[in-house]
Amino acid sequence: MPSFPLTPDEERRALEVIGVQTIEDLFSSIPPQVRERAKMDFGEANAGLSEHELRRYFDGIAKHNTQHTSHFLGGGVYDNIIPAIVNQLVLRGEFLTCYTPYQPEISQGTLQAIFEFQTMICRLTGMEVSNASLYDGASATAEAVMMAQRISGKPDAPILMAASTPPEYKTVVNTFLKCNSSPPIEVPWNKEGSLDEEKLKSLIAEHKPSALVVASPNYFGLIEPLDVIRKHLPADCLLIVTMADPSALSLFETPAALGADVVVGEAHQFGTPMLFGGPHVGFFATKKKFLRNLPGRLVGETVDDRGQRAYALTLATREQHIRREKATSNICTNQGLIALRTTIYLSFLGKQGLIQLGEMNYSLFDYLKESLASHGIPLKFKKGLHYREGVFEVPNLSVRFDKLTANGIVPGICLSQKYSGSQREEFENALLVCVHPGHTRAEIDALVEGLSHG
Amino acid sequence: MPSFPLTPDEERRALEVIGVQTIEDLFSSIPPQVRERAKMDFGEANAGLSEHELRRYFDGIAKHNTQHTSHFLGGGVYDNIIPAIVNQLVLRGEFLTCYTPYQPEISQGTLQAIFEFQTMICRLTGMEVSNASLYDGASATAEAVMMAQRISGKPDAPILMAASTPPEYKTVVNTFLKCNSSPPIEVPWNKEGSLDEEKLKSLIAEHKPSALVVASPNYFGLIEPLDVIRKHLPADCLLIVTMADPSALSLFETPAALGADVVVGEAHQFGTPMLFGGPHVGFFATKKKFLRNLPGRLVGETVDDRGQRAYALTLATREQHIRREKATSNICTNQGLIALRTTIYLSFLGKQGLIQLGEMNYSLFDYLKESLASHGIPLKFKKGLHYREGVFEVPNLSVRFDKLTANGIVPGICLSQKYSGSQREEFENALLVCVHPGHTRAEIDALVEGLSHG
Amino acid sequence: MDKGMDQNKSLGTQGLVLREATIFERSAAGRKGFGLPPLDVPLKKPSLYKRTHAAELPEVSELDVVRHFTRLSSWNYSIDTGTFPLGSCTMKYNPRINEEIAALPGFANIHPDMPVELCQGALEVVHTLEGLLGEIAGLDEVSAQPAAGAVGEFTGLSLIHAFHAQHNSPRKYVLVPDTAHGTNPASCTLAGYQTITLPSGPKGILDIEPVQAAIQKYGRDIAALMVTNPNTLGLFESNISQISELLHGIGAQVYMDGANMNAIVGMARPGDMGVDVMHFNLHKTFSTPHGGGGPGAGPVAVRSHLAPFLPNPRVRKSSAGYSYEWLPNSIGKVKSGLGNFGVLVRALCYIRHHGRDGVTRIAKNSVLNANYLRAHLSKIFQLAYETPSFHEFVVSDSRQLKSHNVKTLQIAKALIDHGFHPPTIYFPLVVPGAMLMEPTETESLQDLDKLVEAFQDIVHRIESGKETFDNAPTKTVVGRVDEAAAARRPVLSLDDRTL
Amino acid sequence: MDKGMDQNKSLGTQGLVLREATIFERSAAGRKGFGLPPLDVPLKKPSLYKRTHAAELPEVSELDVVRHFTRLSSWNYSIDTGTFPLGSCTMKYNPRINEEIAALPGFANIHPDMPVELCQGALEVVHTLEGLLGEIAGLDEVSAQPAAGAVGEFTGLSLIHAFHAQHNSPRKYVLVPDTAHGTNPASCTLAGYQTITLPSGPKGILDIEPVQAAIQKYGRDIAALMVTNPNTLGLFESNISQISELLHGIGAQVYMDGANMNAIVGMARPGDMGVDVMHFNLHKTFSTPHGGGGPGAGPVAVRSHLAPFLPNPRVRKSSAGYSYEWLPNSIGKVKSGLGNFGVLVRALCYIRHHGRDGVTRIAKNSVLNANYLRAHLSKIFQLAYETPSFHEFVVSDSRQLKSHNVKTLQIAKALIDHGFHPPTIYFPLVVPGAMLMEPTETESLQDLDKLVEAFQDIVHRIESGKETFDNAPTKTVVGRVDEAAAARRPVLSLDDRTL
Ligand SMILES: Cc1ncc(COP(=O)(O)O)c(C=O)c1O
Ligand SMILES: Cc1ncc(COP(=O)(O)O)c(C=O)c1O
Repeated sequence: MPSFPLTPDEERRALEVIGVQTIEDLFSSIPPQVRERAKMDFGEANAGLSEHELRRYFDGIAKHNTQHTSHFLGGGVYDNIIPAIVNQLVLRGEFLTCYTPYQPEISQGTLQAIFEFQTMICRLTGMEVSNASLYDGASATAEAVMMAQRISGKPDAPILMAASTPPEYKTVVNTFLKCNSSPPIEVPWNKEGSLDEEKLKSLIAEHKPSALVVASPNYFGLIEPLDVIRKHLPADCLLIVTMADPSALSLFETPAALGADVVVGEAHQFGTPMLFGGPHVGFFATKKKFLRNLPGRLVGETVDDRGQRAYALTLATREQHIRREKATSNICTNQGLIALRTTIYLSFLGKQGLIQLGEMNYSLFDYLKESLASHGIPLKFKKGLHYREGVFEVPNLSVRFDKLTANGIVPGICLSQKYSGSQREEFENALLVCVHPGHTRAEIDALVEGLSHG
Repeated sequence: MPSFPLTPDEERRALEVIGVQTIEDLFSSIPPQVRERAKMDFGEANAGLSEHELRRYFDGIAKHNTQHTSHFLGGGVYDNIIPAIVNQLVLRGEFLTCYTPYQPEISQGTLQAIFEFQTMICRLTGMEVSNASLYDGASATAEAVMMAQRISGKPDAPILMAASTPPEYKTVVNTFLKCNSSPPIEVPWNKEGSLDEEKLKSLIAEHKPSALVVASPNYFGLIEPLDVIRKHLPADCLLIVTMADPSALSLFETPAALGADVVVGEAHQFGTPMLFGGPHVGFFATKKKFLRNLPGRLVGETVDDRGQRAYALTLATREQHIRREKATSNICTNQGLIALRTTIYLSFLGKQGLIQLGEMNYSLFDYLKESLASHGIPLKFKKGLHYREGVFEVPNLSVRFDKLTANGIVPGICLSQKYSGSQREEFENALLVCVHPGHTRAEIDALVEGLSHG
Repeated sequence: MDKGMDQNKSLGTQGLVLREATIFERSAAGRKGFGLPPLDVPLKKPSLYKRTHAAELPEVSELDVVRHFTRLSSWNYSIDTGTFPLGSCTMKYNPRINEEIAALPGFANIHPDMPVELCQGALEVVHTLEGLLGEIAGLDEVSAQPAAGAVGEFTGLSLIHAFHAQHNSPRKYVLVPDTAHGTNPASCTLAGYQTITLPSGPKGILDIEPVQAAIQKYGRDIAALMVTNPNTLGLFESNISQISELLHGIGAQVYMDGANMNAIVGMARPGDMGVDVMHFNLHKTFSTPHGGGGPGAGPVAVRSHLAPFLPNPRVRKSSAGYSYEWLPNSIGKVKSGLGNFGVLVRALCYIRHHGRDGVTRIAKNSVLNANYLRAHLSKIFQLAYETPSFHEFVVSDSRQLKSHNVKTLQIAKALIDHGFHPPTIYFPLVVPGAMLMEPTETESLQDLDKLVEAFQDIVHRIESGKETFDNAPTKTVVGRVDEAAAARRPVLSLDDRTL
Repeated sequence: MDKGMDQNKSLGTQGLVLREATIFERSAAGRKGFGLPPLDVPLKKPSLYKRTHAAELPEVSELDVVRHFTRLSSWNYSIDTGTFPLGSCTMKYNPRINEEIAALPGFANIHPDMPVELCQGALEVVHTLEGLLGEIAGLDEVSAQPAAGAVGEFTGLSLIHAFHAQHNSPRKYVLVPDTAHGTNPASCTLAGYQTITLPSGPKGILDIEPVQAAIQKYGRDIAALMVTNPNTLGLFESNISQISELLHGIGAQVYMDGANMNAIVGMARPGDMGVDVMHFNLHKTFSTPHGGGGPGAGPVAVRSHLAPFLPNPRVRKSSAGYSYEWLPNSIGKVKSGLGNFGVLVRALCYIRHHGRDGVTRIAKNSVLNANYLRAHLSKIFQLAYETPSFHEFVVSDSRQLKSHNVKTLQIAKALIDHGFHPPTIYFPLVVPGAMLMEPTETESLQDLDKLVEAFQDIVHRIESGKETFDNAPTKTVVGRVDEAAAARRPVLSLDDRTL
């Protein structure tokens, strides 16, 4: 058990100052029967552990997670190379152990970093304004949909959503909409894995949606023709682009330039490890005209009483602590430190580095794709424009998957596990394979070898 | 290759300001033949590596060092439990990347920490003054001997040194004395592994030494009877106690109380990993009357021009940058950050924690000793007062050693490797076994099991 | 030397601090930053939908980045810097061993789609933590998925929604005391409920009458009561058991906002008070760092009747190891993955560090510290309620306002110059000019005594008419920040300056 | 907004900083700190020589420790804080990847007495680094054992001593130029030699004549010449090859102090200039952090004739792996173990990071930056020597002293208020009122421009008669520290206050 600072002497002194006999006396307003029943049993965890024992215990557990030597998992969570400085700078107590910057005079470090984060997100996406972060890409997508509903003035307005959006994003959006409106209507993908434009047109005509959510790249690694899609949308229907992989913004045109109204997504790959799915960091960017509808926190530039540039949380009148049940969202704690990681990472990666990162992902996937093709394993959606990941039709998938995995190579995500019904059938032998910047040619070759036999 | 901040444009601008054409021009005072021959070949290291590649490369190397699961090595370097805060606080740039505190107004953090270090060393050893650190225990011992020579006024005065001092300490002292004086005269150990008092008496009579160096605990883990030894020494012969294991100060009387004039040693176990032998940290404590003869840096308390308490390097008139060839030593850079680790560790361990640490070491060794004895493996020096390590006579040592090692248990140090001549014969089957605070009873049992068979 | 910087003077002083513009202003065209490994396959570039203008990220060196963020950090106040009695936020020490453990490659580098047999360790963490939280809550099942307290609230309310839907009893209202945190009503809205605000009684806690009255009025349209306990005044809702019974009587559920569990962990279990569902704030009670606004984690604990609706997937343990179960009636997912896993690792580490008795000691010492502070501060400030308080308490500026027209804001800013973070101010809303103080159990009496002295000095200066602190703080790197200007003409990015 | 804290004002400003007494003054009797694991064997205590009074270490909590050292750190200036042109110290950026690598358990947790087959990785590090340093030196063998530059000097001189002894030619003197670092003569004394100081010539470098004269005078009593190159004025010793030949002619050795290798690494190799033995300062050229005064590492490189005397043991590589070799004629050991291994890991990481061309680029850019700074500063300060300089250069206060009686010390302290670390002052001794400036290659032109502006501002204020900076610095947490008082009545520990 870690020690508490109060010594027995100090405890006595404190009780004396307070004017009670024992610490228990301070808990007298708890009903006795509740007090009595508060007997916990932690089992083997009853005894507190010293740091040394904690290390032994957790080292033992963590070892179970490091049995693989390489992996090709993507689908919304992306392995990346994290510079040493990111890990070390965020350990600085002044960043790690401060609170949400409510007192700007002693929070300028956090505030300026968030302002920089907002600027970076705007520059990446091409949008005008960004918030200070959201929980993750999935919940950012849900918030975008709810913002569209607010803007439309119809809280239960129909929403269209590309079926090729990452499955988890869809589930999360559904959960958030469920209590107030009907779930989004899915727009299927076409034979080439992209949004089915014909279906889109008819669904628009039928439902008069207030927004369309499209993932680009979509779950199959395909860049969607956002400009074309935009043309199909009525003016009052918001185009929400969700980006589980914003590293695509290194090479591909910004959603803003192609007509998006809102760009949301997941930025963890910019400096934050996969961490079994979190904490990650959602981003949310849109047009300035929607400013007052934005969910989450915003940092604005201002001045201090000495005329110096300074930053502060702003437009709090949208937020729950002021607006309560009328707030634009219920968000309070979000992903401050992960947004900081993102800001440090993107600063260090820099303008050229981002492009290089994108080219690396693009080239590695190209090499993978060609190798697999030459081994008779084709892309499922051959015509599409892929970025760093794609769906492959692997004969005898489950056997080969298990064999590779047993050898420490995790070849990708079996899509049949992610879908149900007819989609599941479509994906029976489909494997979503993703490259990441740490990959070597040798690792890819080993994967190709393993996927093409057995 | 890491990038340098100067862009090609800036390079041009700089050259222009300087008024030369190329960077090469700036090197024109190097003789051409020297310039031309400066062709290096790093072999496979010619290409610079990115952080990712560095991690792969060094992870691969480091893995070769982690093939054992437990060890009982001591003999001057001690495994210990390092609190997480020690590792994290020393990464703070303000500590990690500052220089020796020559400018006190912007170095109060380092200065105050050293002042605290000095205070802790004084309180541990019972001495009056301590310096800011030396390289390690061995070189601190050499510095102590040289200080004794300075104080005696005879730079080549004879020095006695217990033969039971850690072998490396003896070699280092020899190397440092070699050029100016004859090497120390060894005082052998008696049948019980302690300093041979009779020999001591006769050597004193014969050589009129200016100092005696005794290790306590000595290399065999034995606490020496310093008070008795002191009585044998003439008043002008300094008693230098060297402590490769100052954790013994938790339980055992201070050398100061027993009559030591100088206490030096190695403090790495207080918060710094073994690191294959360094960087560690030497300490040096003595009486205030020897203040001006102290080697290394000193921090003193003073005031600033606003009357505030402040700290500064002091008595620099002893040091090489002022005194040059007449300096008390040539030391410049020493072990600042390791002294800081020591200060943080000892602060956190605290008064009670230090005692607990000592009791843990003492008790674990007692358990080990009893277990081995009951398995027919006796201590070599049975009557002595041991602290945490001791020499055991292990039948068939080399076979059992190899078998245990192959199973990942390193049972200790084979003393025959550390000595030559008759001493080597004395130690043919001798194993120096040491416990450390991370040890569990199960680990000790496994060792005992392994040492008593085969 | 008695006037030394380390002597009995105000803790806050001034020192050299460096200015630093935004990272973009350090940029130089063509400067390269982080080095990626070389590409060992042929370089390829897309030909369609190519980006026309590169994203204007900064072009800076590694040292630029390190200096920039090191300097920025020096402008922040944090727990590691000093005492941070920010009520409702449980700003306690965040043990560094947690950071070390969470960074283990076996935790950090695991993809959430890793096949189950290759992520048994990760599943063990989630399963073990959920079990321990259930034991602490006195409830049957726990989902660690919600990413923060607010998500926990939404999740819990969604469970209630699903439960009522299953019983074909759609309901409209959630009763929420007026002391509630802003997230509570906002979450109600998100979960499709209307908030009915219940006034707290003269003692600062919820009396039985307003609940009875609401039941009278809204009957079986009431889906739930949502109550923070101890509430945001730091007071234990002593009537909670009886109130729970009333609600259960009409088939309604009791939701407890457990953000203040630090006060009672191990001393009282929500499950023993009639609570059906609650959330924890791991970033408060279980000390995962706040990080300047997250990440956190807001696990929900439920009684078994709500368990079938918990977010998917559930982690189950059997003799064959850990596996996922997908509940057919689940509300779905409220976050990607299984939650903020890195935060969960830290919380588990913290709980295992403390053990059962240590966890209970948290409540004891946090309440002791808070009452010690209260005993001192109630001599100089107006205490909002005489009711015995737990881990935090509320005083107000009413005396200082009346006598010298000095407000809470001024007092808070003056405290900064003394070297302390201010308490939470103007919250809860039920107390005008509130200062909500939560010292937590990791402060020593010495540090609390210094805080008391600072407040005493401020009050003394106010009441002796010497100062009104309109310009405080003065020692900070920026002076009083013009928040109104920020809102009047919002500039939200560097490019927005000119928009 | 133009007067903003991030605008073109002085980099140095003031911000909130907290006071902090010594850690002992945070102590409370009975407070417990770090928790050790429980003892799972019977508790035993010694009965003889028992300590009578426990060592009075502080009794503090984890948060006490974290706050204490966090606050202390905020009073320091460091490379990570800002520009640090401290001549002779090569205060360049210390890459953080090195810290990560050195902390790998496979490096950190290895006992030096580990059997060779279980520490092959550690031996590989030492062997590989020694090989690369030999290539950089242009010399045959390297020992990484010396713990710092000064130990390297002593080691190198001991090798020379041993060499002459082997040749039955004991010698007495070492020639040392007057520009030498204080460690050089001190090391000579330690190695049993008397120092003969050679005057540097009008160009700041060693001319041939004084060497010839010394040879004339002391002949074969000269053991060696010890020269820093580039020397402490930042000037390359252009006559080094010829001078070496002269010394070799009388059987003497040439020792090069390589502390300034940052200027020439990859551009010129000591072995190609006639040097027989040299040391590196890894904590300078190879960027291992200075840590407020160490640890460092001072490997020595030698020509083959000195190799038989190198410190024991040597690490050898064969097809069977790495092993130790014990040289019969070794001077012995100069440090425990194989050296400051953790520093060696960092240096190897740094060299592998840079690769061959990157290493050369270090010299190029450090010399470029220094000359850029020189070009600007020689306009406002008196340049000590017009000779083309390398990675550092010397100016003096002579103009400001003459015109306004303002000294180097004042200028240095004024620079602190501007947010910079001062240059090395009053060194080398050959230049009265010297300011030795070494910007290093990791500073950007922007940062150097700001440094120039700061100096310009200071000089402008001096020369316009506005300020003399007798009270500078004023922005720091403590003002001008009374170093004389510290020396007059030394107080070296908390208990010493009352001694
Ligand atoms: C009482 C209370 N409830 C709920 C919350 C919301 O928690 P979170 O910030 O994790 O969303 C808070 C946090 O400030 C709180 O204090
Ligand atoms: C030129 C020169 N030589 C030698 C040294 C001594 O090196 P160290 O401090 O590592 O002992 C220094 C360090 O300041 C130096 O600058």
